[in-house]
Amino acid sequence: AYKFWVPNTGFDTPANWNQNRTPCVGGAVQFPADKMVSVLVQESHAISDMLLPLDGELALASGAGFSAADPGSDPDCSPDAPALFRNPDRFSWLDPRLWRSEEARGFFSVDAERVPCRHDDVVFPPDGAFRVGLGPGARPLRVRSVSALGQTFVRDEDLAAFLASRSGRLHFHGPGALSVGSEACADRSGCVCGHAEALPWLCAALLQPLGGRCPQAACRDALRPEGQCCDLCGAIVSLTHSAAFDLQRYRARLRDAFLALPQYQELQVAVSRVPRRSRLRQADTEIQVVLAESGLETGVAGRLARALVADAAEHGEALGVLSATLRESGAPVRGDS
Amino acid sequence: EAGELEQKQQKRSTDDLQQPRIASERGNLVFLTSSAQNIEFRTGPLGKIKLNDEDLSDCVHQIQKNKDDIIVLKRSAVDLPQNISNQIHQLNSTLVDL
Amino acid sequence: EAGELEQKQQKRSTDDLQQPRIASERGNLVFLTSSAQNIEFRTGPLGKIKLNDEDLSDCVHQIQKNKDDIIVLKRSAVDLPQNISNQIHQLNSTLVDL
Amino acid sequence: EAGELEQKQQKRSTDDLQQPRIASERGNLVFLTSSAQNIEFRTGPLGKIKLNDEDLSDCVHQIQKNKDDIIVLKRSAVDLPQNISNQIHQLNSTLVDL
Repeated sequence: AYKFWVPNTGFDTPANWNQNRTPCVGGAVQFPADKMVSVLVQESHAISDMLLPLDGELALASGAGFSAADPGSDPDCSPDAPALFRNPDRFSWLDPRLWRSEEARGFFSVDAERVPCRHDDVVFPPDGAFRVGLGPGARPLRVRSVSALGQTFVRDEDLAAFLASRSGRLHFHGPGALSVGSEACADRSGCVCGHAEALPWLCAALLQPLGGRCPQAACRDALRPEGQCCDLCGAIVSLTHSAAFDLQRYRARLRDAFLALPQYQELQVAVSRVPRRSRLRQADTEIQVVLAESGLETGVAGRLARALVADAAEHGEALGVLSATLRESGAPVRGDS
Repeated sequence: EAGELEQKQQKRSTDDLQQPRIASERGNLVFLTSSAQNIEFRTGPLGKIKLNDEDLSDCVHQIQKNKDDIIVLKRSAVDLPQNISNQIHQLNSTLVDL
Repeated sequence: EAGELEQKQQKRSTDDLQQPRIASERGNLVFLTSSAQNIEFRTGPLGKIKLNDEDLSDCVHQIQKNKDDIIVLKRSAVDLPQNISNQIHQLNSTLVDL
Repeated sequence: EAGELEQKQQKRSTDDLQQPRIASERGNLVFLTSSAQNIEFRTGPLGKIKLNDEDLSDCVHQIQKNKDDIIVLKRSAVDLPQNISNQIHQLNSTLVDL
């Protein structure tokens, strides 16, 4: 599957500036001196002063540019408070919030699978305005391919040469190692993402803005799906399966036969092959169906979960499902308790 | 619509490889264009482009002026010997006639 | 709001016409001055300005050297004929005296 | 406070090596590097550096050509008088022999 890197290093992106707005007319601009970065400029800016990084670049899209404006041309623009370009090193590969995948309506991925999995193809913004931290380097990041700056890397030596180049260093940093060349997932039953070991780092990145703590779930006996950082409310159906199980077909069945029904419109569903929780055998896996309740109404996820268990009992052989078990979270907790 | 956006971005990226850059390389300021793209300095009648203390248009003007001066010098380097050799020839003739 | 944006851009570009600017035009990097404002490039005392592989100060130095050489050549182009014409004149006088 | 930290970090590294700067000085657009850092203009193999309508590489070529022409002119400015002075010397000898 494709995973797309979201954050950019655009000059014209307000979130890249310390005041959440792009530099004003006649304003001063400052890039961090010691942070390498490639910044895309798409508009024309009149500035009074700009400090560039010691190593970095401004790429000018057609029609973009800079002109001279003395301070004070805009009364709302104080020359004493330069617009500071935010630290471009703040985005980590391991942060699930920074990736986007093409999810069908009603589906989501558990946190671990939001970050590119071993079999995924990774796509960086083709305009080249991005910068990625490759993590602490505890273990190499493995994916199938990486597309960046008009090239798609499928061989480790090509990727290594790119990462070592000036362009590579402008776009990737940190002690972490990145490796490509894994096989695409060839198993119709799906493939395990492979982030079990990295999950603590993923969750640390995800929860960093929350001070590292999960928000309180809105229900009693909240559930913690495999690969999810925090507890959630709803239900989890675990399926053991035979070789006949087809993950894509099962997703389609969920979408067409269940999620399309009006009573389930509020639910968000994640379906993937995960390491089995019981861990009786090391290589054991199961299909995890997470039914997350987003709205205030509770019990909907439980109803769908029971419907899925019944469906598995009735059509198990056709579906390749051997057994189905379900867990459900408890009653809602009031916000003030 | 996400697909459309991506396509648009894709399209831009092909152009992007052609984008000129202001780069900083260990504190050196580098202006870069790729392949067939130019770097151009265009001044209005009163605007100047100055590189350290040199006015770029003065430089270009001086190159042209030097070239013109050399043309004149070359011509005189041909004309002068011709003229002198004429005079010497005449002196020789006069001498022979004596 | 599209109209507003346009107006804003329009407004900015009128201001911009008075300002020197660096712009990207179809991949070309253009340094522009219109009115009486300059674009200046300044290095520290040990820094160089390089245009592709040419060192600007070398170019400027050679332009100046060419200019100086031309002045010397011009002077000799005046002095030499004067000197020669003096000698020829004297020869002529001697001849007439014979 | 994140902004403050950022500023502080920026300040510290500015002491070590100065960041290249794009500044506006009374409406002039100024590109600056510090101490020993260079400013460079680099095009791709097919790109040109143009100064108004002049191609920089033509200019550099013309500077070299001017230099070469000056060398030739200088040589002829030595050879020619030598040649003439020989001829005049001979004329003088002839005259004395009369």
